[in-house]
Amino acid sequence: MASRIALVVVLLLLFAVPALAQQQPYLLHVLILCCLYAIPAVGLNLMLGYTGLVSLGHMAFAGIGAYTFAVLMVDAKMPFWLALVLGVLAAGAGGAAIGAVCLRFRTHFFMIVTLAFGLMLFSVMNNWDDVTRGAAGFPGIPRPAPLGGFSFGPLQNFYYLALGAALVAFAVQWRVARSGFGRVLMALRQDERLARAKGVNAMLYKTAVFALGSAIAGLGGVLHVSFLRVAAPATFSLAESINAVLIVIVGGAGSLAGPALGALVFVGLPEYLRVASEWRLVVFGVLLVLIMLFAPQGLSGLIESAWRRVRR
Amino acid sequence: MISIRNLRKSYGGIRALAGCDLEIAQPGIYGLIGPNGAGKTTLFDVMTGVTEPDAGKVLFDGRDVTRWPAHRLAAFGVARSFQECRVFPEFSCLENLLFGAREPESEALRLLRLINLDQYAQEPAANLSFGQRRLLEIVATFMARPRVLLLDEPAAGVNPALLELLLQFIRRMYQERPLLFVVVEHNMEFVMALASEIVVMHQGAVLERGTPEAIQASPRVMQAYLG
Amino acid sequence: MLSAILEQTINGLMAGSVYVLVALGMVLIYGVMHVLNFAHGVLLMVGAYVCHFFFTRVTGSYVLSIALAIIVLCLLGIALERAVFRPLQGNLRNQVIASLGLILAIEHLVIAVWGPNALQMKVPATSALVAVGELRFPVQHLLVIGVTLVVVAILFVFLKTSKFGTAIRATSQDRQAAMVVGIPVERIDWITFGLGTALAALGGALIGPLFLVFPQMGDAPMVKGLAGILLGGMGSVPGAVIGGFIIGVAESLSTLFMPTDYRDSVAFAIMVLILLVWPRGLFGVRVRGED
Amino acid sequence: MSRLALVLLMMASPATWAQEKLAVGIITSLSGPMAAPGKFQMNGFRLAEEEINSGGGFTVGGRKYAIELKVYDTRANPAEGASAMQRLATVDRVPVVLGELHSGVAAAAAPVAQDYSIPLMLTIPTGPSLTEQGNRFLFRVNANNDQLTQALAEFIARQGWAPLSFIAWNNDAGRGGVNGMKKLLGEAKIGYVGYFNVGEVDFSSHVTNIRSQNARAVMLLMDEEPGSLAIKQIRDAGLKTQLVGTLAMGSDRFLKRLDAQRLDGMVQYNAFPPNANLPHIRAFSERYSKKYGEEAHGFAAQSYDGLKIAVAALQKAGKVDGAALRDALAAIEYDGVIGKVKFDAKGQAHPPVYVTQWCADGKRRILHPENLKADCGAG
Repeated sequence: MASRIALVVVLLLLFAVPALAQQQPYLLHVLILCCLYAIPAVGLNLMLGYTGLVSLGHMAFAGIGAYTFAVLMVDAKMPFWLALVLGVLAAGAGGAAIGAVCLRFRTHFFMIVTLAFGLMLFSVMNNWDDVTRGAAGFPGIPRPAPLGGFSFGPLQNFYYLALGAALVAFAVQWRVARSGFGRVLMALRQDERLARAKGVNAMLYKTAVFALGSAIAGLGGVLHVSFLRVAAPATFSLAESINAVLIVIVGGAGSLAGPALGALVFVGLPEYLRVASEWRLVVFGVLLVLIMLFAPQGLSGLIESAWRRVRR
Repeated sequence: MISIRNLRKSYGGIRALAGCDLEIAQPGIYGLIGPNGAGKTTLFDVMTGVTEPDAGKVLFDGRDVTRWPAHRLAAFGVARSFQECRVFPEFSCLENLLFGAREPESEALRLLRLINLDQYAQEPAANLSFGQRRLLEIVATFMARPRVLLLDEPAAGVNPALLELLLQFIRRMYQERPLLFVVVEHNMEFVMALASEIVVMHQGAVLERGTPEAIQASPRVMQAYLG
Repeated sequence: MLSAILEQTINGLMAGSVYVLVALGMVLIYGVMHVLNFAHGVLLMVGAYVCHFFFTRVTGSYVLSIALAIIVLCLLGIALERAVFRPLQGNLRNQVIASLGLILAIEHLVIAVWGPNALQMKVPATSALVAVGELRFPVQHLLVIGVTLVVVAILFVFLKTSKFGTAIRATSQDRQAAMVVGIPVERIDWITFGLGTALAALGGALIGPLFLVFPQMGDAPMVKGLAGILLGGMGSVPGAVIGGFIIGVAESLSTLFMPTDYRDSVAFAIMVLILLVWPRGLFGVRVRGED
Repeated sequence: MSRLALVLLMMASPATWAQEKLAVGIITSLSGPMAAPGKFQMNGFRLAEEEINSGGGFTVGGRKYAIELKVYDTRANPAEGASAMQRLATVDRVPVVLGELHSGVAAAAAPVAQDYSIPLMLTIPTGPSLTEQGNRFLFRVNANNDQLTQALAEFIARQGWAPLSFIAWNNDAGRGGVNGMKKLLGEAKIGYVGYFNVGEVDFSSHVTNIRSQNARAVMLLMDEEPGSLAIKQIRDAGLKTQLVGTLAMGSDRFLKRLDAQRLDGMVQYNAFPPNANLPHIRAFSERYSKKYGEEAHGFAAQSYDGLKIAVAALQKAGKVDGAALRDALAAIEYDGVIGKVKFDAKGQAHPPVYVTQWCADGKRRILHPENLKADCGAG
């Protein structure tokens, strides 16, 4: 019951932010970035946290969505919302196709093959000049068209779009986690051979979650480039894919709030701290190792155990 | 119900199955015994779609299921337990039973009471002792209402008290719903007490077949074991 | 065209040698501890920096600097094994993610300490040119290939004959069986880790003078080394050597007939295709029932 | 420390008393692969800042100001570029932002600059598309890829060096340069194109292909560190092909990395020949080497001019306001260290682009522009 109240309070707070932070647009900007980094993290959490699939090329699929969206919007002059849906579907399709290949491998092999596909997709984004405008980035991507008088240009309004999309992603995650589909995913993570012996078509379920995770990443990618108004390969590089893993793990893999906590810590903190950047990443690296050693359940695990200790 | 025709399977130089043939017509509890390396577990794995044979056929109720993957066989009504006792550690005992089950929750609770694990219904399976986990695994196989149930060394690592409980449970389940049991086992006392018919395997093929009493008296079986 | 193919092959062997040194270290550690250390590339980079430090600040002799770098990296490897990889034994996912954390920490620690700019390592002895037919190569070029082949040979003899070598092979075949037979498995772990990191240090020290010493130098060799390991068959030491060389040569030859901006994709495409067709790789033996 | 004492202390120190501090935004790359060029950029900004402040600051609308640089590291990541720009606009409230290295990050910072009507003055990114987005608040001091390659392409065409092959960074600078030359010289004249990732330094396979396609000349689109290695590997492999370099390869520091006979005859475009006997260049080079103990670099000169132009425009605008500054910048004509700077309608300046050539004795001669033609020792 307590967690339900906490959820409602957090939601109210999030919706009230634009009003509270009238003269603080930078806070809105940071929160928007947190949402935009949390969305792909939700997709990865479904794969890594619930199903145990450690993909090291996750942001490359966000890139498929982002660049499909950019080409449809700028070159094909398609309306924003249609291009967004097609971008997300493209990312999902890419996830299904490439996922089906990667999922023929297990444990170590799987990780390395996802890393390889991530790098291959990056070089396509970086080199295919006439479509993706290559390394200099794909400029001129517009913000969403006004929806019944509600324009998404100003920061507060884009914040609601980003927050709404993040809530959609978390709702999908919540729905999957509680559904039979989610239960099968968790079974696959615990003991794939036993799950198969109990009638689970492992390949089908894992491809489905790979596609779903990539589609959600695509949603994050589309809004990311729409917010920045430019699509650049650097946003979908191997380093960003490793960041996504870091966000999921620090937040708490396999927990509903994990991606949100991870994104807040990983994106929000440095924006505000602005500490010298080499040391920031040294700290994050060491933090990751310590979490693996002492708190594999990440922040949400720590909070849960602390909460249990308080209640008892 | 089951017919195995001329199954062959080898790992590198080792011929695990060398032309194994077996016909089982109607439900019953069959014990599958034989010295180590006789090919028992390999036969098991082939019958449950875990490994593919090099040659030969497996038929269930006349249908050729040789190349079927494990999940398709499970859907077809073939359930199994594992030699190394596999349960979902993070799921509670109840959740373990309900996973992929064709029986309602009430049946799950009834079965838990039968093996007096009902007070652990909400407890994650990881917290149980090895013997209790073994019982939980076997009980879970019944939840899928299988037509064929293959038990891979169910007695291994289970203390005598729980063993007796396991024996009673399997007999009771067989009375409630006669299905085809195949039990691979080294614990002679357990399998002889449980099985109505014994199949002896040796060097990848079926050596002898008969009632427990006949098998215990057969010189060929003695010779195969003592070498 | 023929001389171009020959020259590209030699280039490929040189690049492949670095991949082999990285791959050898990783496959040994993987075999014994079933740990895939993604931070191995970063250790190669640290090896190059340590060698550069000794060469420019302490001793002028390149060979002594290499030896010192190997010793320092050996100790670092053992420390990492005890502090990070030992406690995470058996939990594959957490090991990999911990090694990703190590990459972040170590790479940016070097940037913070040594600065972001590339360092140069002028080793007069090996920058002389040697002619191979009408082609000309700096000595360092051939030194890298030569030293790698020698190291591979020594390693094979060590693994096949010496006491520790057989203990390492036994532990990688079956950890429990090795324990039962009285092999001090935990000691073998940190010896292997030390040996693996030493190989990475050697790789870094060899390519330092040929190119530049800079924070990101270890990233590409690590990924290509991985491709080599998989090509050769996960866990097979000879496989890693052959796989590493094949990836190096294939990459160089690919520049003859393919646009070079997709050069990296060649190594990965080969890896994925081979694995699809022959998942065990060239030498890998599928362990029965391996999940 | 009681409140009163603190205020007295503030009053006492003359520096703060005399001038108000004016914050100016700087975005650059202090870490990651582009950290080396980032360092030269910062050197240029710091030199300009020091000169302005030590000269007693500057007056805008009757009030005296000293410059304070607010520097943010964007790590070649577009999201960090937009965040830095957002913070500069709304937290630090700067009237102008300068810098950036990576075209992708500049493209992410530009729209935010327009949102808050704060001019963004680029001093290094060369992606031509940046100034094509109709963003009235975007200005670029340095020449873009097409301008840089224009003079050199004409020179190469006149020399008849074809096929021209390339070894180029696989990023915005490298690919932009290759595409620029292809547009100007035509596909037929282009030979082998060897791309490599920023950070890679093994050019052996490219050298082999250049030899086997017997290219007449090879153009190196990269910074001086990998550039020196590429030339070493080309000459070590016994390749006598004509070398064509880019921006940073016309400096003495570059000479120190190699030696004269390897560079002899190499031609390169150069936004800033540090030793040319033009008064404004020579003066800057001396001040730069006095402060940093090394030879001046084009990136530093462009950034130095950027900050100086921003201050001059502020003074002309008469008030510390983004929109007013934008109009002043659009109209300004400034004789900077890199030459005359006048922004066109799209905010792109047209600084002179020099073509210099290495002489056998380690000196350089200026081949282009015509009016500055000079023999060895002037480049």
